Amino acid sequence: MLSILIFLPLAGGIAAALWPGSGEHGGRRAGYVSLLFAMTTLGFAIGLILDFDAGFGGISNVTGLQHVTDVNWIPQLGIHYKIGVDGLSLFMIALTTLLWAGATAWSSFREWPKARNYYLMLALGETAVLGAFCAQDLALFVLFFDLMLVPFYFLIGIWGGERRVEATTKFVIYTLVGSFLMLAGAVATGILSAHGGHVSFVLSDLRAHPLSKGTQEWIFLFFAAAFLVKMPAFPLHGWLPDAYRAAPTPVLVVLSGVLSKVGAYGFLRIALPIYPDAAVQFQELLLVIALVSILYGSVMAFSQNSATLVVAYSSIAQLGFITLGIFSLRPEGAQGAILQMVNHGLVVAPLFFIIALLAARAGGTDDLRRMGGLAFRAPVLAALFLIVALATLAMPGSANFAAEFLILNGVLKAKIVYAIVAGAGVVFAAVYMIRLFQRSMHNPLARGAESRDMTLTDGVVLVPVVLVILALALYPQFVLHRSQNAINTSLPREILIIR
Amino acid sequence: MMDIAWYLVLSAFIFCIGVAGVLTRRSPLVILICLELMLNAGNLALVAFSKMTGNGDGQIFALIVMIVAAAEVVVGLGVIVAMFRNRLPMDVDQMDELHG
Amino acid sequence: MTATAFGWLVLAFPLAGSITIALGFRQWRGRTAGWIGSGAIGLAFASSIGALIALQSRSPSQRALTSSLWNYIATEGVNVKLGILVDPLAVFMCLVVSGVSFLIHVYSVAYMDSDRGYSRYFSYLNFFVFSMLLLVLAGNFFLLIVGWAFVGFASYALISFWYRRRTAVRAGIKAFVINVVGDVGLVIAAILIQRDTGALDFPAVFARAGSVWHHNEWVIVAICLLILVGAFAKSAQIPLHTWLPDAMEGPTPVSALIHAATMVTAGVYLIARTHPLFELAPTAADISAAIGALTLFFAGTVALVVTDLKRVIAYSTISQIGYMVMGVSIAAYSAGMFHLMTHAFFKALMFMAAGSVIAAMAGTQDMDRMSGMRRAMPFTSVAFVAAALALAAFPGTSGYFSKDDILAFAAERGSGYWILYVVGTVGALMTAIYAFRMIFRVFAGEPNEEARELEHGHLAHAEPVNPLTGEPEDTDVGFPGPEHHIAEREAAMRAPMTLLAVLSIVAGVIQIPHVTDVVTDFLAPTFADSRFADVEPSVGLSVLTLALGALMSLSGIAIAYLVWVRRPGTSAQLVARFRRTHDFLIHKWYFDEAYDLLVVRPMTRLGQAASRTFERVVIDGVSQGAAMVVRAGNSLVRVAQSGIVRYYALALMTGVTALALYFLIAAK
Amino acid sequence: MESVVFFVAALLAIGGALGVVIQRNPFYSVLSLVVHLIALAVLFLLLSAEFIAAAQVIVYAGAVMVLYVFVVAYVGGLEDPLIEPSPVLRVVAPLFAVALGVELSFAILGSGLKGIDGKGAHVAAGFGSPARIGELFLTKFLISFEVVSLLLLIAAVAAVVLARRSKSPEPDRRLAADRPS
Amino acid sequence: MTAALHAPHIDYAGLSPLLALSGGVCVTLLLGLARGPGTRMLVTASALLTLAAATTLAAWQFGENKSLVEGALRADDLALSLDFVFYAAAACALILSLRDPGTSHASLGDYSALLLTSVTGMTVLAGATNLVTLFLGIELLSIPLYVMCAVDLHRRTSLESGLKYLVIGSVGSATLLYGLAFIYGATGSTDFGPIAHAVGRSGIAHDPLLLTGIALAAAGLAFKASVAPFHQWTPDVYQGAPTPVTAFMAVATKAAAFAIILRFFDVAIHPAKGDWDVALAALAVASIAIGNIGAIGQDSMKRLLAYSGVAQAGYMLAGVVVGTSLGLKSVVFYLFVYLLMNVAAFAVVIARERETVLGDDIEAVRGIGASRPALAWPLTISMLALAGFPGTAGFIGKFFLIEATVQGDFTWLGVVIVIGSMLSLAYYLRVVAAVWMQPGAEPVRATPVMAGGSAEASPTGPRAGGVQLEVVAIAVIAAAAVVAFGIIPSPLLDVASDAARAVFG
Repeated sequence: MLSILIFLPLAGGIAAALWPGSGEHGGRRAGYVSLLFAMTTLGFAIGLILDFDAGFGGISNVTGLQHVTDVNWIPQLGIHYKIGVDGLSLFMIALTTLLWAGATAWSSFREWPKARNYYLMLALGETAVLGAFCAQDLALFVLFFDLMLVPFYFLIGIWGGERRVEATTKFVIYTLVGSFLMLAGAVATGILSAHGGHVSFVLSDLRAHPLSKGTQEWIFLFFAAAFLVKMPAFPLHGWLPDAYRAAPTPVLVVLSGVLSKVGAYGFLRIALPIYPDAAVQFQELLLVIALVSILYGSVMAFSQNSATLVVAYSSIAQLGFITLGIFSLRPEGAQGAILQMVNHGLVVAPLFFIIALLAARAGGTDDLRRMGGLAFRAPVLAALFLIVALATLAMPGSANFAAEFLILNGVLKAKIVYAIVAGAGVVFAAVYMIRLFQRSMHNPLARGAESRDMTLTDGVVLVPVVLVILALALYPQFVLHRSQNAINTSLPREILIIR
Repeated sequence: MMDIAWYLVLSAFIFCIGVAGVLTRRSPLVILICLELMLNAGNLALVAFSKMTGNGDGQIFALIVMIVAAAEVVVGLGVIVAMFRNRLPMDVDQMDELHG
Repeated sequence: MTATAFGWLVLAFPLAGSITIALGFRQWRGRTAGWIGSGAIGLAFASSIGALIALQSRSPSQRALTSSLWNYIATEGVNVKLGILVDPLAVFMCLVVSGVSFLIHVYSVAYMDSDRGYSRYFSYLNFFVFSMLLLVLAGNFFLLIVGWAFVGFASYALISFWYRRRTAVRAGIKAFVINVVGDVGLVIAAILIQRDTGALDFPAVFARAGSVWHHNEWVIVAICLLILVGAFAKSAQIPLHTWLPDAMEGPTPVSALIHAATMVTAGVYLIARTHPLFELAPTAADISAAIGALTLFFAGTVALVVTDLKRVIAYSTISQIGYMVMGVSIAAYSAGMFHLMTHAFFKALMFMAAGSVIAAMAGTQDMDRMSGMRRAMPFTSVAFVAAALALAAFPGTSGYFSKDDILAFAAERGSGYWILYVVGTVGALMTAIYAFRMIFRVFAGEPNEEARELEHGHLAHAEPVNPLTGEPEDTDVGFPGPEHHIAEREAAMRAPMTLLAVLSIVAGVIQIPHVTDVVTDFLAPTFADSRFADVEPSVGLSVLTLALGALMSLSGIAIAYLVWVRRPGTSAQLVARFRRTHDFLIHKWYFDEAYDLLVVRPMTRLGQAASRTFERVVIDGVSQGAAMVVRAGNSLVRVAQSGIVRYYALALMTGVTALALYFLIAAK
Repeated sequence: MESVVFFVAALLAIGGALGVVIQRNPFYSVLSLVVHLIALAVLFLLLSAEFIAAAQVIVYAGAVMVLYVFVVAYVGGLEDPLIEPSPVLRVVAPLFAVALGVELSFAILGSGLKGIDGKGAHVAAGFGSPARIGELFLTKFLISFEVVSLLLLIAAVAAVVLARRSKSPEPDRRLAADRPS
Repeated sequence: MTAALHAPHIDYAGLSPLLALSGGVCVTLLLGLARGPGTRMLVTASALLTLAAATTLAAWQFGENKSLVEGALRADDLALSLDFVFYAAAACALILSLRDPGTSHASLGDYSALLLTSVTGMTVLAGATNLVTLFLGIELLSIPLYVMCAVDLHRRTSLESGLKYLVIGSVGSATLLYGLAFIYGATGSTDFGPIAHAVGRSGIAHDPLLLTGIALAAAGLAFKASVAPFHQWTPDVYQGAPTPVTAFMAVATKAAAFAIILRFFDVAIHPAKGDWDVALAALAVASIAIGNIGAIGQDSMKRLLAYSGVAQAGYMLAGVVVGTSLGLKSVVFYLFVYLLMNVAAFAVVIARERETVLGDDIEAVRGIGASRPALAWPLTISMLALAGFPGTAGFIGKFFLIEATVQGDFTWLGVVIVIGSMLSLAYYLRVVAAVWMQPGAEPVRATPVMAGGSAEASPTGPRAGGVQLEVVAIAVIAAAAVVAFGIIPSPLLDVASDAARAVFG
């Protein structure tokens, strides 16, 4: 059942790669094929949500793991192919499928060189991400987590912009440094928690046999490194500017919309439940990192001239908030973090699409100094941009605000100082987002820029996402209600007690 | 009758002389000979040990080593001849096209 | 229908209007959009009245009703419902807001005609009204914050409505950011409240407040101060006032509605709404009162020297809000709210009139270029005078009663509050002066050429230029279009102005101390729990205050007359005399400069430093450093790989020797 | 008496070895190797390994040496200067040799094994006799024996491959003679 | 004197693979003498048949763990499972050299015979449970290799590599021999069983004589596995030798070396583990560091693969260090994977050697992603697998090794492996980037090209211009296997476990 969801995109990618038809014609057809599959996957995910059982009022004590598949995959290594969905993964999956559908659609409306490989890689990426979100076995998670890099390495490296090879290499090496450390940590976890007995990497088993505090600490640090690089968080974001500038728009969308969440997800799914003592031990450290990420990201964001980089750094700040929420080590905080993960994915995707459109209107550059006054003949585009921008800066009334409200709530109850400082982050967000909007949409019309509204195909990609944003703004409880139970597993009793 | 140790120390010396030879000489021929020295040192040690422990394995071993040495010599000389035919310098230090 | 049902309707109509106008922006021809917008607000006003009636039909103790749609956020420790609270205070605000808004909508229908952004304008305007009503009807802090931020956004959108004006854009960003600062303060306050009381709904919070916090304990003081941050940001009180004067970049009706009548008074409403908390934290209340007083004085002084017509009015607004803040902070709630209402009337009227004048001047706002419009625009001048009288608290006008009501209460509280009384009175004098300074400079004296043209029936239509920078406007996004509209020629403008003029003059009668305390009585249920519920200025005190107020107002007008009509040039002499003071005032006490120096520059510097230096050196440095180390090792390995076989043998032997050595040591 | 023989043989062996290393002319190196081998043969005899001694003389001094001489003659005795061009090796190489020697001697003398300081086990007559050797070869070391033959075979092939295109196939025939049947 | 010679019991079944091979050697040799058009095919066929036979026999013997001929050899699952690796590698090498200009100097018969002999040596080595057999095995596998490296007689680099391999190799085996002598002396036996028993007696375990012997022997064996600091011959020889030979060496020799290393350390002197594990760990760290650092920025693919081989040897050595059943398992498994990964890579290198004039330079694979997907994918997969990306068998292999180190209380070594993998990205990804992300060098039709990357052209030897199906096929199959076993590793893991059970019971 879930396996279908995971591997459907890959099947689509292969189908697209092998689809008959030659030249650009074949490329286009490949695009439509994989789009079809992406849509089907999205439908699947929606079905998953509808059929998800949130437990009674979301307060029931079941861990809420559903649609479990458990195959003893590599018995010699104690690796199970165990996948399942709970409130935490549910919306990550939804987000992934939605954004990937969007990205695929966006791509299929345009021409790509070597289109077949392109769609194959795109699809492989989706499969890997979905796998990581569904995995209930540590080794399996690590496997998918690293597998993600392969397609993105190619996607950026082959179809990217200027200095793409350096960028993608930097990206992969940065990320793999983390991932390999995580690999070591994961193996160690499996072996040591077995205490000489039968080795198993299944998360529930690992949760059942916690490690000694000392061991937890170094392993936790390895995992934290991996996740923080992935997000990325200050000071491990070195790969971000280059990769973001080089990546083609659809890739960029999923890269920052989804991949960055895998890190945060990892904290909730792996780090906190399996290394609770360490999590408590390093709470302060992580909070500081999160805080610095917020401030640093914001400051960078409002001093950039490249629209892409503004959003890039803004997402450092946003993920800082998410980390903050997670390491408040309180239910509200964690819930806020989950909601914010969804929200950020939802807003950052249209942002990048819109920036691409703006660049097309400003003569192919995303330099804010070359933009301006684009709103006039593009009222629809402007309106969508405005909505997204406001959501991004967590305008009260948006789901993002609901999330930040919860996060601050958690942090304030845990460590009041951090909440106060984080407040400054909110203000910064307002500054750089409004700056972004005005520099591009307002002011006198820039030379060489021409103002025209977006096309229907762009609308097909953008409008649904924006509608989802609005819907969540009206009813964020939709997410919170279902993710309620997941928190019980993400924040094990140890943590809550120690706190 | 001497102590076994004497033989062993002697063999050790020969071994080291062989090593020194390999390191200091540049003619592939001489290097081959020095290799012979090292192998012979091994043989001496083997025979000495087989005397010491009183089982014949050592001697067999030594015998086999001799033949192996012979085979190595054959190949080695073959390579040297080939080098000579291709008018390559008879100096290992000048065979350094492959490096880095 | 119940009051809450009406409440929801009050919210529904403007929102519906806004969306309709927005979605159909291509369809609406001519003034359709304007009429749709006005209609929506009219319905909202009607519903407010409905709510009022429904509420009054209940016994006073039963006049606080809540109703909620669905759970917005419900998780461990947090529970937010999408709920409203309908009580006298809320209804009072609804009436004022929707009423004034309605009139201004009607005014705009004509005034904004021929503006290229016509539909956008009304969509924004309706959205603003919706947000404002949401703010006042919100049943819990969360929703309050939502409305709070929405009005902030609406004001931002309307300030930079002519978005190709650089000045407008800059003003917009300023307003938005300062408002967000306020929001954050409010948010943190809300979270603190939620942490301690475990609730966000007003009734629950106020019910538990007394038991949770000790009197004046630091937490509650902190909470109140944070709330004040929000209130001051909205209501343009020191030190967060700098955005309001710039906000005059927006179309004049917007200044009338948002930046005079309604939004900026939200802070006052907020303090009134959360009065139970402030009464627990007198320190915070006193601070707020003091700041209010300071602000009213500061703004008054500045208004005396500024020459931009709209900015003068803007500063007068700041100053008047100073009065209200002072009022509600010293627990003169009904007085504060009353002044809020009257101020809404006369200040809206004043802006409308000013708008008409500016239209006649083809967009010019500089008073130095105006004079003698009296004959050219009789209606406008009458309206303006009416507004000015009310503002100057001319005896009998609405402003007269409302302002003095506050001062009297201050006096009644006695002790330190006398200071406030004094400041207030001085402020009253200044108010009168600058109010009539405007009248005399604009309408009195020799008609300027626009005026003369107008007398011959020609409305000036200059090539539009930005009044601040003088750069030509690009009109295709709709800077007040090619032609302008003045009250004299537009019934749609005259009607609301007339109504407001009447109100400004006579509205005072509903709240004559000890005679008709309508407002007080109406609001009484809301403030019943106040410790000062029964504090009321004694008759003598009221009379004294009224007398003093009348004196101040009259002398103020007299001074203005003296300076600007009787002996023209006096002002010049004064300026020359007190050069320093004048500079200080003309620079608005150097607030903007200070911010630029202390906040804006450092931030941008920091940002540049971060991106130029830190990012390059540290972040990239790390990876490059690692790469360098590896490369060094690489060249080392390659050197060792000399290609000379004997060196390899040497290496091999080294290894052997080392191994053997290790084992020998291990052996021992 | 025996010890006298030992010392003489030992000195000769070392001398020969040194000779191999320090002679500039490969031809002399070969000759001193012969000396060395003979000396070793003597030592083998002392260690009651008659067959080994014999094989040593026949195989080495007989076959292999001849091979060397041929090649030396064929390639021409080119002398390499004893003045080591790379100072590193000139200094380091002997150093390592000595160091290794010291280590090995330590190992030998430091060993607590009984018998190492003894005259060795008392071995039955015919300990190293051809018969005994042969027996071992056909029983315990049968595999080795067979493998060795394969080794020699392939050595021959190797020689053929390497000495291709040659009208003078001495090395090959010589090897063919060595192949045991 | 006629001593009653009771002939030893000889288990021909157990010996059968060995017999098949040696028989094959002779047959091939004779067939090689035949003249005529079909000779090449005939010879290759017989050689391949030999290997096939050996494989089948080994498969037949698999599972019966027994000693042969008085404990000189052991035909147990460890030996047999690794035999498969040798045979597979040899078969690939044969097919790859079928039309190789470099190896065509030797008559194919001789060449195949040499190859088969080397394989025989490996088989012996893998089964050796006796110092003498050990030594013989090593020599039997090396001596033919010396020749095969030098076989491209007209190319200086080929001869050079042959000479270097010979010299260093002989030094190595002399050292090994001396070490074995000491061990024999200290334990008084050449059989592993008695040796282990003797070492077990506490008296000897710390005896300098024994330990020095172990040190020397370790050095000799490490040399064969090209473990740093005994690795320096590797890059030069790999680069100089004809590429098919390199491929064979890279895979088979390393496998054989590890076969004996496993048996020697985990059986013969396992009781002395406390003495040698740290030393081996140090060697492992050294190779991981040197190999990975050295490979960075190499332009010759063969050199690059050589250094990567050094690094990989380090990884596997880590599996030996722990001296546990799990460790052995992981090493055996990794050897299987290693075979596949390298064969794929080398096949691609060979193909490009013959298609372009660029030899084995990385330039030769630039941009083949667009022009030659059938080669680009295998190369990419093999590189990613070597780097340890998931979805490939390489990932499972690393996972397994790390698991072994952690379980053997050498967690820090596991971390070192991980760090090494990080370094390795720098050069593996460089290749991938060249393949996919750079414009292709305009396809050069194969003008006469020398193998081994040197541009000296030789008139002789058949040239197959353009696509050579057998090469591509090997590349594709190997790559496919890498992916397949990355997803379903269990079969290989089972074999590995059997091997471990054969040693540790």
